[in-house]
Amino acid sequence: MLGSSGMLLTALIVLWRKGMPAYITAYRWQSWLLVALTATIGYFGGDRALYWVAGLLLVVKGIAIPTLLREMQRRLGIQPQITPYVNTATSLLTAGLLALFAYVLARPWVMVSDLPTREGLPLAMALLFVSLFIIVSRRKAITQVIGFLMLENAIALLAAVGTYGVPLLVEIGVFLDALMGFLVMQIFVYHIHETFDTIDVEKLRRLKH
Amino acid sequence: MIHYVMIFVQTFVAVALAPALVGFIRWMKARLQGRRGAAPWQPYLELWKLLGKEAVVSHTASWLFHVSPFVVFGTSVVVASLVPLVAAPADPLIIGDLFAVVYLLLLGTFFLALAGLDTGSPFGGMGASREMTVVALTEPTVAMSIVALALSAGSTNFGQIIDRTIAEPSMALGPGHLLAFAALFIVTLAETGRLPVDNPATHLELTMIHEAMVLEYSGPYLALLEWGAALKLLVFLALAANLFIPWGIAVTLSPLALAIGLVSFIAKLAILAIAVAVLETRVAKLRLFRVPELLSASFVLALIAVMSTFLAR
Amino acid sequence: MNTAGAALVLMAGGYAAGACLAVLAPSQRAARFFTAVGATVGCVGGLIAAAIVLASGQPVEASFPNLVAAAGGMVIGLDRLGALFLALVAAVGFLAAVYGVSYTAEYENRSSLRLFGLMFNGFLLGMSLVTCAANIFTFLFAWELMAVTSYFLVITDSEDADTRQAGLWYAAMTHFGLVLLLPMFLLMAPAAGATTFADLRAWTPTLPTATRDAVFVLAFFAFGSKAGMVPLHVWLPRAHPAAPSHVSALMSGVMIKLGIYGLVRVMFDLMSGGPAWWGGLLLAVGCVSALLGVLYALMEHDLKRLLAYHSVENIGIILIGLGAGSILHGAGLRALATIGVAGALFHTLNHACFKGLLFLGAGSVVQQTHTRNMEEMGGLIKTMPQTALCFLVGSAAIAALPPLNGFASEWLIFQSLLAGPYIPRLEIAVGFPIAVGMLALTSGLAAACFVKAFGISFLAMPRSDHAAHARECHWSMRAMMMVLAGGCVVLGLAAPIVIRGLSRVIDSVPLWAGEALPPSPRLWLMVPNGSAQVSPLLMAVLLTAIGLIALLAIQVRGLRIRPTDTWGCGRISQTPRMEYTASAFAEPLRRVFAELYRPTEDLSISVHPESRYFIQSITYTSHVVPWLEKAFYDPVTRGAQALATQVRRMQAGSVHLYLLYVVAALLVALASAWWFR
Amino acid sequence: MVTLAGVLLPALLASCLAMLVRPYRRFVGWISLACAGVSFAAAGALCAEVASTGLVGNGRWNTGIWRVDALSALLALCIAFVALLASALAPGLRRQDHDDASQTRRLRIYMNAFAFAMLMAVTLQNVALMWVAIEATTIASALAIPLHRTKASVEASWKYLLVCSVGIALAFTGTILAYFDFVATAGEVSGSLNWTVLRSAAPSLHPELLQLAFAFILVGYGTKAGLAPMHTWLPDAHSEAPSPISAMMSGVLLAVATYAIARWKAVIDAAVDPGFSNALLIGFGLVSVAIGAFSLVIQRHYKRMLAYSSVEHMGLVTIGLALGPLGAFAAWLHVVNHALAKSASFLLAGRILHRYETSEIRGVTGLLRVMPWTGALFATGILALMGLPPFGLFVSEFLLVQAAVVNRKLWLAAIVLALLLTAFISLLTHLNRMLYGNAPEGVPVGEHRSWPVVALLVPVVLLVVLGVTLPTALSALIHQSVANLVP
Repeated sequence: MLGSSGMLLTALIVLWRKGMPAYITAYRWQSWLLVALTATIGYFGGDRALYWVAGLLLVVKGIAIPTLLREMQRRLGIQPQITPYVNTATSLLTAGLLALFAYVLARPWVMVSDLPTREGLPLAMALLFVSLFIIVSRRKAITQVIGFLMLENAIALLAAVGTYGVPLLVEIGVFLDALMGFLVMQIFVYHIHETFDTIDVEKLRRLKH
Repeated sequence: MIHYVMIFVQTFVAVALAPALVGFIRWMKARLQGRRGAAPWQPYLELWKLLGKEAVVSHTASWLFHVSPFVVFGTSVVVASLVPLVAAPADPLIIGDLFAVVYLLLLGTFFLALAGLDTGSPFGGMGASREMTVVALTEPTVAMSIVALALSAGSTNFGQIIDRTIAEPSMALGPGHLLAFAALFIVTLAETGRLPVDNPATHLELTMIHEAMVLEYSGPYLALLEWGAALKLLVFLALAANLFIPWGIAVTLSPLALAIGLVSFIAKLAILAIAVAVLETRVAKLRLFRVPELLSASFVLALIAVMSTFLAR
Repeated sequence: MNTAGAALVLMAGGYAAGACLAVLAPSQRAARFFTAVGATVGCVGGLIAAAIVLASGQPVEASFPNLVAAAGGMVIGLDRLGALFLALVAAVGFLAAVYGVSYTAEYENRSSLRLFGLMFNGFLLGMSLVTCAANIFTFLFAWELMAVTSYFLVITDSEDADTRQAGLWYAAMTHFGLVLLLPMFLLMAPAAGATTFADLRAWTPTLPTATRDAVFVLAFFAFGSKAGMVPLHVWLPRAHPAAPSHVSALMSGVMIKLGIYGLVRVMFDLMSGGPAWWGGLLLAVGCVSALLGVLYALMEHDLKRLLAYHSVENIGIILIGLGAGSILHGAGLRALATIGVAGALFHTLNHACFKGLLFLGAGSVVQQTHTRNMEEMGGLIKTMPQTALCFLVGSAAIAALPPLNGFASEWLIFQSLLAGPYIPRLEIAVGFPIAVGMLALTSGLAAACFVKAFGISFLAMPRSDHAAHARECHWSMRAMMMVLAGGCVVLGLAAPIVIRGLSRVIDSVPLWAGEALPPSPRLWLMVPNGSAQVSPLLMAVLLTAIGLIALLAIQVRGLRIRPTDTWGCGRISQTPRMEYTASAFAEPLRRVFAELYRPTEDLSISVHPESRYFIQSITYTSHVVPWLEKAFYDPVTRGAQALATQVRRMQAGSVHLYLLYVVAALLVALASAWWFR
Repeated sequence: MVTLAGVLLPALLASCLAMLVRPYRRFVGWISLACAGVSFAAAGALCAEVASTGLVGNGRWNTGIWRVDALSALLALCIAFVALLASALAPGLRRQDHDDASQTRRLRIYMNAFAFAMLMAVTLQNVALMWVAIEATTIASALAIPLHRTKASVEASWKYLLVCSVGIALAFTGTILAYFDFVATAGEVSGSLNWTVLRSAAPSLHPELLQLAFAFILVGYGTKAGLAPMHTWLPDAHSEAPSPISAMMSGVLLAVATYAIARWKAVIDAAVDPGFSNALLIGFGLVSVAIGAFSLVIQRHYKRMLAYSSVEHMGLVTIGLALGPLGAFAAWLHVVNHALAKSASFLLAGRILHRYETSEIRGVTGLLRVMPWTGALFATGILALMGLPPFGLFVSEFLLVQAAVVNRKLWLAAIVLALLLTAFISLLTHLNRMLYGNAPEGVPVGEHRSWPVVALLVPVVLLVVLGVTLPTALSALIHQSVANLVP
């Protein structure tokens, strides 16, 4: 419960702050929270598999990806500030609305489930929507990547609090995919930087109609 | 069998009478205009003279130019043989009905117009174009008056129409009948190239229609064409006369009836001829592009005729 | 496997062989011959099959359930009605194929005759299959096969941009037809499994009225678009001139008739007739098509476009006959109804005959003069006498002049229209006299139009060097034209016999069963109630007799002929520029119907600089505005364009926008899930 | 099981081989071609096996990882075929196509990986793993797009990657939700993510929750299937990718995503009144057909034209899925036909692009004169895509309309037909522009009968066969798969 709200908070931070490092920090915190959450759920739920999952999360999302992000940022160098489509105040407001929507949407599930963690569901949903919002509203490629990573976190959170985690096999597959996806995205961010020497995705408008 | 003999005879009579009819109209007009005028049998002399002359034919003309006069004459004669003139036998299998008449005449006009174009003279083309325009625009009127007649008689066969009209005199005086008659009369003037549509007495006017087409013809060909035209006029007048005022026509083949039929036929023709002559002296020729208005007027007449017969049923 | 079946197999085999051989032909020249060989064999097969069925009345039936089983399999069933049209396809197909051998010679260096051969045989196969199809899928398959192949035939001369445009119009209209046909047929089907015509026939009576009406309207417009009735006629005046002439002959002579076939099949056979307004619609649209068709034809100086517009006119006349027939039938006047339908079917045959003839004739002329513009022809009657004679016969026939075939069929249609007054319901009955008037006007105008067509292009002096150097076309082409010309005459003189045959065909349709015409005397066409009769044969005999008599009479006094120049107000020499032109010929009628044509005129006179009394040049141009087409088609195309531009905006190139679409779609889906519970 | 391995492994092997051998050698290409052949043959065998036994898989019917029923086999066959065609026509086989080796190598790696991922996606029975496989297809194909690193290709690949990843993530959310529902009611069960288990358990699940889940899944996989308005990545990716890749993407990838939707639909329908899923499918389908058709009207690039026509056809398939058994039959038949026609067209478009060096329709004139064979085949492909006989798509579209009419959805039939008419006219217009006229200067005229042409003749011939005969074996297979989906 606390953990999931914390994760939502980190997402809001991203909306609030502007600098790239802040984003990355926020993401790292979010991932660690996720790890902690999974572990605790594993502890209370007495599900050994979740420890493994938590470990994987720690390795992949808590350590590997943030490091890579830092690396990426270092290589791209200092990017000019790009004001997003929606300014901070409105973004936060929208986020609030999305959270509200998430609550409305998730009510029936809360009814359905009898797990102690079910209160986390709406928050996970909210996180999902907020990260979608981040992807849509932020203009830098790298920011979009972070948004996407948060989206994945949100799904992982959903899985954790909703179902005490999906089967291990699936988790592994998902992790691999996540990692691969991230790596590919990273490559493409480099591509964009090389070919367009900017990472402002709005410059990518030659393909139309 | 006797029927066919009779038809043959009356056709012969018609062919013989036709020039006289034209001559009579000319004579009448002259009189009305205060001239002495040529004798009514003048056309016979002209035809005889023409038949004797050599035909002058243009280099550019093709075989069609030579064929057309025969087609025109032939159609007129065939039509004459279809139309009841002196006698209207009821039962036999006649060769054609009213539609056949209309389309046979169209056939004649078709070839005449082609002949007009054949020599490549601008006059011929002019005449052909105008003639076809007028004919095309008269078709619906003719068809409509046919409908009007067929409505009352329930048939397009002359015999039945005439029988029916004789049987019910009241019908002949009905509005439908009279209007149809008027319409058909206008059509007659248009089809046979009389005033106010065309002036049969002129050559080399830019307003002419029929004469422009036959301008290149001479000699025997011209004779055939003239004769055919005269026959056409006679047939139309006969139609107007016998279909709308059938009394006097012979329904049986007794000599007396035939005699009466002949006399009454000539009388009717004379009356109509006088009417035409009077009209031609009274009215001036219409501008070519006013003609469609006249024809549409006649069409409206026919339409009203049909409708009134409808509602009168 | 009976004889007729074998003949059908021969037909299909012939076409298939022709297609394959043409594709594999070693040279273009060989391709030309292979095309014709396959086509002729196929046509012979088709003729045999049709003849057997027409004679015996025993339908040929075969089904191949394993071909495309999911869609109901292929089912073949050839009854008398179908056989009539199959005979049409095969006969005209045969002549066109033979004609094509030497006609396509000039295409050898321009376009691939291998492709042409493939498409030509495919076209014939498609048309023949349409008449044999006995379930929905087979019919549509054949129908589309016909459409696709004919599209490629139309754009044979594909280097010309106008031709491609014409092909596009054609394809669009014909596909529009299919779009209507598909639901039309499926509405009649009782279940997904039962799609044979027999099932449909059994099921349609149980349909609710609304559905029946829907089916009729769909069928009317679908088949109408193929038949080329106003306002769906736009493709004819474009496609027919563009196509090679023997293809135009096939399309105009046969293919558009298959639209009539479909209409008859669905309306009278499958749906077994309907309320009076169905016939009324046919009658009204028929009248409009006939009149507009001929009126637009009058303004055309492109010989083949003129003929194309006349196809519209004749389709109109056929529709009038069908409409009158169905109304009268509904009113219980079954004998008279049969007259109307017989007239319509007879006119279908006749039109195939003389329109095929005219297109072949036009083809020979175009091949010789290398132009379709009548203003540049003239004098051809001297250089191509036989072609001219054939064309003249065709012109007279299409102008419904006795004693040729056009007259006979129009006479029958007139008679059925004259039966209008017997209809008890006045509001329907009044329509008939008006139809009579319009039909009469149509035939009058048609006569005028063909005086123009024949007179300007064949008579007087050549109007261009091409025309002056024209030579008579190849004998094979002439022979085919002769055959068709003979057909026009024979069909006209033997009309009573033909009608007797047609009445058997009509009798084979359940709706009209037991309504065969009473046997009339051999030489006469008669209305059953004996109210009118006509005998084309006797007319012809009389006409010739009198003509000969007159000739003899003149010969008695000796007919001497002196050739001179044309007399022209003392002009020294006569030049073609003094001849009456086609536009001048049509001028009076253009004035009369100015309301319809909305002609745009442009007269520019340049005078001599010294004195304005000396004219240097006068150029006069006039165009007829097809406002009808504009009114119907411009809004549609403009609307589509506008929509398209709107849709293009969606793909703006911004990835954020795209993601926004995804999110929006998600929200919509969620909302719908919400709303659905 | 062996045959299944025969289907899956070769692609994997080929991919690894291409990865190991550097720089690229031509034998790699030939070996991967052979592998594709093997896997195609195996897929055929698989179809036969399924047709006879009804089911192929490991473990018990609902616990194993792999489970191949008629539908999977059908799609596997399509995928294998298109992959075979693609690898036969991809660069790297002949001496004369001298692209640089590294590009060819990368292409070969990604292509085979792509094929492998798709084959996995249709043969796995665990919905989550299926998701993993489909995500893998995104990665593999996205990597393959910017082979020649032009701005356009990079842009296209970025858009493709981002949009599809987001979409697919949504699909996973839906999966999780459904699983959550399942766990909440039935508790932890082995193989509980197998769609067979889900479907059998579905009636006891909560409809509201499943509806929401389906909303996520439809939008998610719909993004991958190119349903409007999530289709936006499709024209970019398809037009920029190397032709073999676009052929595979347009021919089968979209179908694989549709497959996922169909599987889930079967689950949802067991719990919720089918009206719900049908309504959603018809909605998205109609929008796709409409947008596809109208995007064709004013179109400047022929590869984008083909891409939009894919959107349109996927819309048709989606609509078909919502129209009961007959509709489903039509839909899967349409998938098969479309796979053939579209892959062939894309590969031909690749040849045209190679010759004319422009992707603009305006730039391509006199195609029939410049490349008679390619031009003729291309025209045939487009005609097939227009749904004209004697090609297969005519049959499937006929059946589709029939399904709509049988389901008393006349309005649907009317709209679809009108849109098809629009698409027909615009496609024909563009085709006319390309085929005729004079060749632009600088473009060499003439083409010899090379074996790629022969290879491309195969799908065209198959299309005609499907259109004229529709072999009973195939229709039986499709009937079976429809029966599996619609219990």
